[in-house]
Amino acid sequence: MMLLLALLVPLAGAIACWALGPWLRNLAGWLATAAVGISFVATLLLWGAATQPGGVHLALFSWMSGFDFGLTLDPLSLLWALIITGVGFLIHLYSIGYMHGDRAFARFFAYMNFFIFAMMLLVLSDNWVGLLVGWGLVGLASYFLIGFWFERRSAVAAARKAFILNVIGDVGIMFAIFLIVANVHSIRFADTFAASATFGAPLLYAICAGLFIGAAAKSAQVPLHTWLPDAMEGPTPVSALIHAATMVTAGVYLVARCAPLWSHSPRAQMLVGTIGALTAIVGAILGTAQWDIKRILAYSTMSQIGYMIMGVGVGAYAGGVAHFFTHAFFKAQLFLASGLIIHALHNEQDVRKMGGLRARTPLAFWAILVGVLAICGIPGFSGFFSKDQIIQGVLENGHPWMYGVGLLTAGITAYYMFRLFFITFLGEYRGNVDPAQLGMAPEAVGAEVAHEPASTGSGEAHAPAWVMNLPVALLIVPSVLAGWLLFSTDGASSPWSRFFAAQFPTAAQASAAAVPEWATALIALGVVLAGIGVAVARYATRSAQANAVARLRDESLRMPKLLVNAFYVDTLIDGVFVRGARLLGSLFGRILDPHVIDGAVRGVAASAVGFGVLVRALQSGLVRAYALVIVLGVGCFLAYYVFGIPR
Amino acid sequence: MTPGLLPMPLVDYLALSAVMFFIGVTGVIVRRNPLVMLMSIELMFNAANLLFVAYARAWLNDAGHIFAFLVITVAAAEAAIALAIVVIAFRASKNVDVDEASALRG
Amino acid sequence: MLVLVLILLPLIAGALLFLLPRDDVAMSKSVGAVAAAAVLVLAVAERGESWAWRWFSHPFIAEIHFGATYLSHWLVVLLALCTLCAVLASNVPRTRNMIAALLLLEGTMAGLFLARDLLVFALFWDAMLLPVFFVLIGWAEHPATAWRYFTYNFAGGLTLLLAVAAFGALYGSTDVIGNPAYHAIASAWAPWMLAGFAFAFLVKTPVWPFHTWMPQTYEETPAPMVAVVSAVQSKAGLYGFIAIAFALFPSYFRQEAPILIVLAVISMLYGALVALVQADAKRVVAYSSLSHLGLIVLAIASQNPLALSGALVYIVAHGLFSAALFLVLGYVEEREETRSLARLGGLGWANPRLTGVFCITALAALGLPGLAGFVGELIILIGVYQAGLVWAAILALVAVVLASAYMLRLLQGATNGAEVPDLPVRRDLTLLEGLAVAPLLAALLYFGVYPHALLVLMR
Amino acid sequence: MSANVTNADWAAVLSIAVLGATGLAVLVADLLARTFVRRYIAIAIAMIGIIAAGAIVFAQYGTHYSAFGGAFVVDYASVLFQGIVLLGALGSVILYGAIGEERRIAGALALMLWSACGAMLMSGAGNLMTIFLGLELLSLALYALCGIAERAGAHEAALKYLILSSTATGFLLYGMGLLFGATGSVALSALSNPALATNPIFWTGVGLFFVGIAFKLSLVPFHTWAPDVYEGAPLPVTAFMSVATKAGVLAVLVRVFLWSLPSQHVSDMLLPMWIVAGISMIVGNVGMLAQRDLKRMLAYSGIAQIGYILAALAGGSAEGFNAALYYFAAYSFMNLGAFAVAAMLSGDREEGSVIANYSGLGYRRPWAALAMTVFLLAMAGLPPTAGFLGKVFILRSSVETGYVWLAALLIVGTAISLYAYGRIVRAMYDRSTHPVPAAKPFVPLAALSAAICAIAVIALTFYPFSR
Amino acid sequence: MSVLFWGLAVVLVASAMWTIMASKPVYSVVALLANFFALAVLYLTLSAEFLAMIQLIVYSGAILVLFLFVIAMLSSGVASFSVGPNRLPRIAVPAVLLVLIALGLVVVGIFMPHPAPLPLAGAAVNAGAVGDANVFGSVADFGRALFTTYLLPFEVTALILMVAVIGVIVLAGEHAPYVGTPRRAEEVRKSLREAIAREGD
Repeated sequence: MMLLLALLVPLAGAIACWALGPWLRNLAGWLATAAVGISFVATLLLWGAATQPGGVHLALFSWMSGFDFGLTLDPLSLLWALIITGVGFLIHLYSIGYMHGDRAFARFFAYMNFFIFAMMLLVLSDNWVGLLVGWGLVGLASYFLIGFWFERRSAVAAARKAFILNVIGDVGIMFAIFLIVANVHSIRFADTFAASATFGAPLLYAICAGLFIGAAAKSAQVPLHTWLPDAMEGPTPVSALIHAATMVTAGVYLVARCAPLWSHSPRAQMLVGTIGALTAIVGAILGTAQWDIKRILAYSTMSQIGYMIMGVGVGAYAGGVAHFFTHAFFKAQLFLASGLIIHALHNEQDVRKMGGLRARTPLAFWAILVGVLAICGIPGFSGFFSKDQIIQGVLENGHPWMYGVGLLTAGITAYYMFRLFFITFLGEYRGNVDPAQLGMAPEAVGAEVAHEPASTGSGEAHAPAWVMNLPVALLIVPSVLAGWLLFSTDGASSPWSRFFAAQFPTAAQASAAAVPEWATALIALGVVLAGIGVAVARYATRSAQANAVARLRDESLRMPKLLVNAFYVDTLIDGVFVRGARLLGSLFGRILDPHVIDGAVRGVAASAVGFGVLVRALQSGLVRAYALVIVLGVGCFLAYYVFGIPR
Repeated sequence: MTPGLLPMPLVDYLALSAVMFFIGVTGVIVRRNPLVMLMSIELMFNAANLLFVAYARAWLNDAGHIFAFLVITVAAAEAAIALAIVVIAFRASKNVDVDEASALRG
Repeated sequence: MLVLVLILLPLIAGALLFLLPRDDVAMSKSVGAVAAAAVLVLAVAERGESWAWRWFSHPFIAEIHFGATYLSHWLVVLLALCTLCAVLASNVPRTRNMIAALLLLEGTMAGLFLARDLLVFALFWDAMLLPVFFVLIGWAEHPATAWRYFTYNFAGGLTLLLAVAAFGALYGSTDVIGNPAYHAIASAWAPWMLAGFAFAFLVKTPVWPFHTWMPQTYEETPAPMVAVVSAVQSKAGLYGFIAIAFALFPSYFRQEAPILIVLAVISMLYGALVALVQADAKRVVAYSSLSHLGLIVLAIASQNPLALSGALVYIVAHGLFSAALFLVLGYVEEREETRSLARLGGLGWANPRLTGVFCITALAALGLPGLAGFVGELIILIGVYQAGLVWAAILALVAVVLASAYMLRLLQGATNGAEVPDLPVRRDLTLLEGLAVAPLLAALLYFGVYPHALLVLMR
Repeated sequence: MSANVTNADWAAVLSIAVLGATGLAVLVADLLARTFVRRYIAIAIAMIGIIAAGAIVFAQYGTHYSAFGGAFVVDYASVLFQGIVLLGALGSVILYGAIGEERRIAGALALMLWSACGAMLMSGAGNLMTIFLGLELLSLALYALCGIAERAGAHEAALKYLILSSTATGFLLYGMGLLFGATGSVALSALSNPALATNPIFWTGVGLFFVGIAFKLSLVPFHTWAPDVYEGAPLPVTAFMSVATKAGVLAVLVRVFLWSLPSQHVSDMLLPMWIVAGISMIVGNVGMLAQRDLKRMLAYSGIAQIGYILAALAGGSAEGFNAALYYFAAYSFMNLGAFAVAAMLSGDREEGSVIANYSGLGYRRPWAALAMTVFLLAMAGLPPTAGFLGKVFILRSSVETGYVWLAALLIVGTAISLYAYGRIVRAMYDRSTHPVPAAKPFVPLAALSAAICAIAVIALTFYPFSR
Repeated sequence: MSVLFWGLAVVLVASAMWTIMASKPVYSVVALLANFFALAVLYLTLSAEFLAMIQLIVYSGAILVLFLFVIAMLSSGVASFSVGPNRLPRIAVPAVLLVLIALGLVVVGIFMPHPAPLPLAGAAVNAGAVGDANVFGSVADFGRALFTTYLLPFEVTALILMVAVIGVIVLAGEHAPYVGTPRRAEEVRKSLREAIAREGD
């Protein structure tokens, strides 16, 4: 029951906010926050039961035989549920302040709560269909939230893109479900995993591939990642909630959840690991070329998720999941802190127009610093433990090139995160500098003007500052400390691995590591420091700070086109698929349908009418002509009757 | 003449009647004067009558005679009505020509 | 007797409606709503009784025989629900006539679904064209639309008639729907009869390339009528495939199924692609129907029990969401006085309730998990896959993706974007209008979560 | 040869005698009647006579005998065809009473009744003479009736009908002569002699006979007279022609061609008939598409519908005969009904026959429009009308006897016809048309007749003959 | 005998041709008269004496007189009728061709071998002296058959003749002042008075 409560309270909150929005006014925010809080508490209360073998299971209903629905809470879903509701709670709280005065305040919280519900459904379901429902609803919620400011064309387009790419993911999962149900005749995870050993390798690979299309779309893996940067069109708390803490990690959840399948299919593992690695490095590279603070964070998210996917893909489940755990905190914190900045600068998102903000937003300064340290994997901060665990796990599972990619990515990450940090907080405030001097494209300036129509112009009193500051401050704690859960002296009996002891299949090659763990940590640290060094050299030296405007202008103008256009993936997808579909549609709808198919139909009708005109013309009104026709008929008949006699 | 036997071969009568009949048909088609058309129709009827009479003789069955008699009677009645129609149809018209009567068409 | 009442009640009510004062909208609406509600109650309460009356026994036996099977029961419930909603939502010039036409349509279609005799089926098949025809005459922008709808469908009805007559000639009785004694008929004529039936069903459904009557019809029929037509009348063809073509000629059906499968897949993709570029909101939905119905035809053609179960779910789901979509588009058109996607926009601020309803409906149409359309799609595709048609299932998935593209284009085009400032006051959804759509949405949600009732069947 | 004439012989033709006498009575009563009640007396007497004749006819139902030495036959077919003839006569008499010219009412009614006598005679004709006389009685009266209105069109119609029909009668007569020659008898029963199958005279006779029959049924290519005559003739006469003539001729066709010809070659002999039936379906329906005159359109419609009926007869099965009879009865009702509605709308210039005058009728005269809709839909074969069921029966019989190509042509023709019938329906419910000046005041008899026909057209669907 | 037959045949065909080709209708009537006379003679050779008489009396005496009467009424005696434009100009050639084809077909049918007619078995007739009873084709024989075996057709001819009479009256009677209703009678009287008044002026 508690489980159901945890699931449904956010839904109830969503419905209440949506239906009663006009009457609730500002109360809606508190109501929604409370709902998520209740959900969090309920989940927390189930901790004990969930960590028992088998976890908590609740059977709900059945569509028909084989289609049994239920909820389950085991360590994996418990972890996700806690993050979703816990981080979600903080973000809700933050939103009360951030969204204050928006025209659709209540609607925003309805969407947020709905998102929490969908995410909970996703992680709590004990079956494929339930997962898929949650999966789809999460996509829907993200669509709503990204397109929250729907009068803006770009937001609408971003929302649509996110939704459609997510549907591609849904479809991949659906494909996997056909394969599973057709072979297992049950939609439950447990039945599937129990039967997975009997699957042939091609089938298993197909299932995994289908599932991974879903995971890739949701977790913004190459080449289905293009929605994620665009998704920053949504309000900042949305970015924090969806694109940092929860939604994008659903792919990680899925792969981790399906560990029994993957572990039987090395080919699938290879696929996932490769894509994950590719995403990690692509995201990182693209992160170096962004100017929008939220887009930098978005690419960093993409890159980090690539890590996780790579980890869980190749079998380093604990590491991947651990990185999800730590990433949730520091990335949420980074986003929320950047939201503070954006809020303070009245919706300015371009880092080139920031600078010297330490004094203006001290909390943001500290929060972002901690977040950057954590994401870079500075020892002691949470990211250090989890990232190293992935890199080490990849190697242990026998993929040295991924190991290399992981390390390289760590270095690039350190570079662009510190770049962000330095440009934002060091030097002079550049808010009053002419955008052209900063190398900003004129159309981009125009677009920014229409940004975030929200909080201005509201006559009501401001919400208390603490609702925004408190979550940021609170998140600093786990950002720093969460990693320690993973730490253990003997390398195997950390609280973390005890927690997941029963969850994941043990990797067969776990012991065959060529490089010891401490060595990995050191190498990684070296790479990270190198990255930081480059960033310092470019942005943090005294001379760099002095010539900031010129430097930024140069950098903006010299940015390689390849990076500005994000490797042309978007262009390619747009050109091939979107335009292709439109072209086909136009061809069918404007030419084939009205002219060929319908033309044939109309041709038949027209020929009947033409025949009618002919009949009319033959009916000349002249008796002699009629008589002639009759004689003609007589001739025909006689010809038949005279010569038709049987002989 | 023995019973059942004709003065001439049967086919001669038939051929004669066929020729008469089709002369009548031709008249109906090629003439434009309604009266001549009606006369042509009378020719057709008479050709048929010849057929009946010849066959009646051949079969020694007086049904053919009766039939011919009926045809003559009917022809008389038909002529009466036909001529009345011709009169009313062409009384107002300047020309006595069936081609004039072609208002109904299409 | 109850089944007879189900048919006669709306017919009589529809006819009587013409006796009411022409301009008293409230009165005709309430009378119509009461009648439609009564039919709905009866349809739900109906428990498979049958009623038969010997029509004639020469030259073959025909019975005026009505009775519900599992499938037809649901179709009639769907019909009754959609009609009730359409009656409530009617807000067109000459409302009385429209409501009367709706009730007449309900009666004829109930007759079609409940018919247990092929000849009665054929009778109602043609009869159900008439109310729509008259509505098109009275309300459509171009009279040619009425023609095209009527002639095209009637041509299908004629081949159906020929097939029925052939059936009567060969088997001596047409009282065969749902009669197991007549299943699995084999004869040299069977393929031809099947072709006759199939042509009618393909046109009615419609399936590519027999669909060209549909977009225009849907575009020009007023919202309440087109809601019922697209929701239920299009199901007549599917019902026919299941209850007649498949049941009576299973072996020939199996033989010819590949053709049907190919046409269904083409319909799915073709409809989706064309929907992507339509400029008229109703045409988008029309082509989306082509796509969705193609999926059901695929399910039927695959002859997999699971796919057939899914087909029923999807039949109901499609009925619900297409009815709701057309009603909502009717509301939109009434407010904006246009259906052009180029001119629509910004409803979201002025009409939040309308937008919400529109949104749910469009989401149901694109197969959002949690709503009934998704259940149908999923189960159908599992079944299709089980039947071995992997390629068809994959292409269907492509259509699913395209569905989200064109549905979002429609939804966002109408509701999102900047508010249009210079328009007169646009009132939001009224209570009655909301009530008219609410049952459809509620049912979509219910069956999306718990479609058990629709799935227990079809063994 | 010297057969005695008995009472039974007279009883067989009693109905015809009654009808003939009624015609005389109408004339006499007209002479005696006070001027202003002429119309009512004439109609009343005619209707009473027709109903009496009908009663006598149906009293014969179930009996089967031949009278006058085989010249006249009473059986199932004769009774039903005579019934339809009387129905047509009744409907037309009513229409003439409603809109006909007052000064000619007695003459016209008498001619109509006698014409019906001819058709009834044909219905039961047992030998060639009776057929010929019946046909001539029917035709002569019709020639006069066509020209009875004081319009140039009527005169032209009468002239055309006269010339063409007489020509066709010439062919028929010549064919009869050859048949007489081949068999040596005028009795239809003599035609079934199997030895005749190889006689070229016989075949030629059959061919020419068929020309005459096809002309009267207005089958393509012998149909050319029908549209012109239907358009020109007065409306009630057209109604009568479309039903009664066809009934008589169909009876002959059934009796001669289907029941009397040598059975082993009957399908060879009748093939041309089915071919022209098929062509008629198409040409008739196509011809309707561009018409502006209702009567003319119904002429083409009649051409097509006779094609349907022949499709039922093709193959000569008993079921096919029943189907044809059913469809023909339905056709009679819907045709008479359509003419009745047209009469309701007609004033002095037969406005009801101009299709343009139907636009907006659904709003001006809703009931008339409703009835017209029923008739038109019935002609198109839409449910719930007898036209629908009739087509089912026809299709069934064609399929059963193997004439599927006829069934297919029927389907094609019906699809085409829908367009033509629907055009009028659409016009009636189209509100964007100009108002038409009101026609003559309501004519109760015509309206009653239309209502009865409409009910019959629907009731026949649910109570076909063979329950 | 054959000389008579062939002579008659020549007359028949020639007069028939003349009938349809004569430029003036009166000539057609005369030609037709010749045709009927020849036919009557041919009937006599076929022992149809009563019919021969009827042919002369009814056809020549009644029908052709009727034709002459109408010709006189519609034209001024022997002048050719005025005609309008020929709207179907070159019909003659195809028409004659068609007719010839049809004729040829019938002739082919006639000349095909077929069983010769036989006297009916038990036919109580003998073809002997002309004019006696019980002789085939005699008036008495004919009359008996007409009033017994063929009574019904005979009765029907009565009806047909009545139709002809009434039909002609109805058709032709339209210009007679017909007093239908009292009001109509008043109108007629009024118009007559006016006509008389005009005459008087």
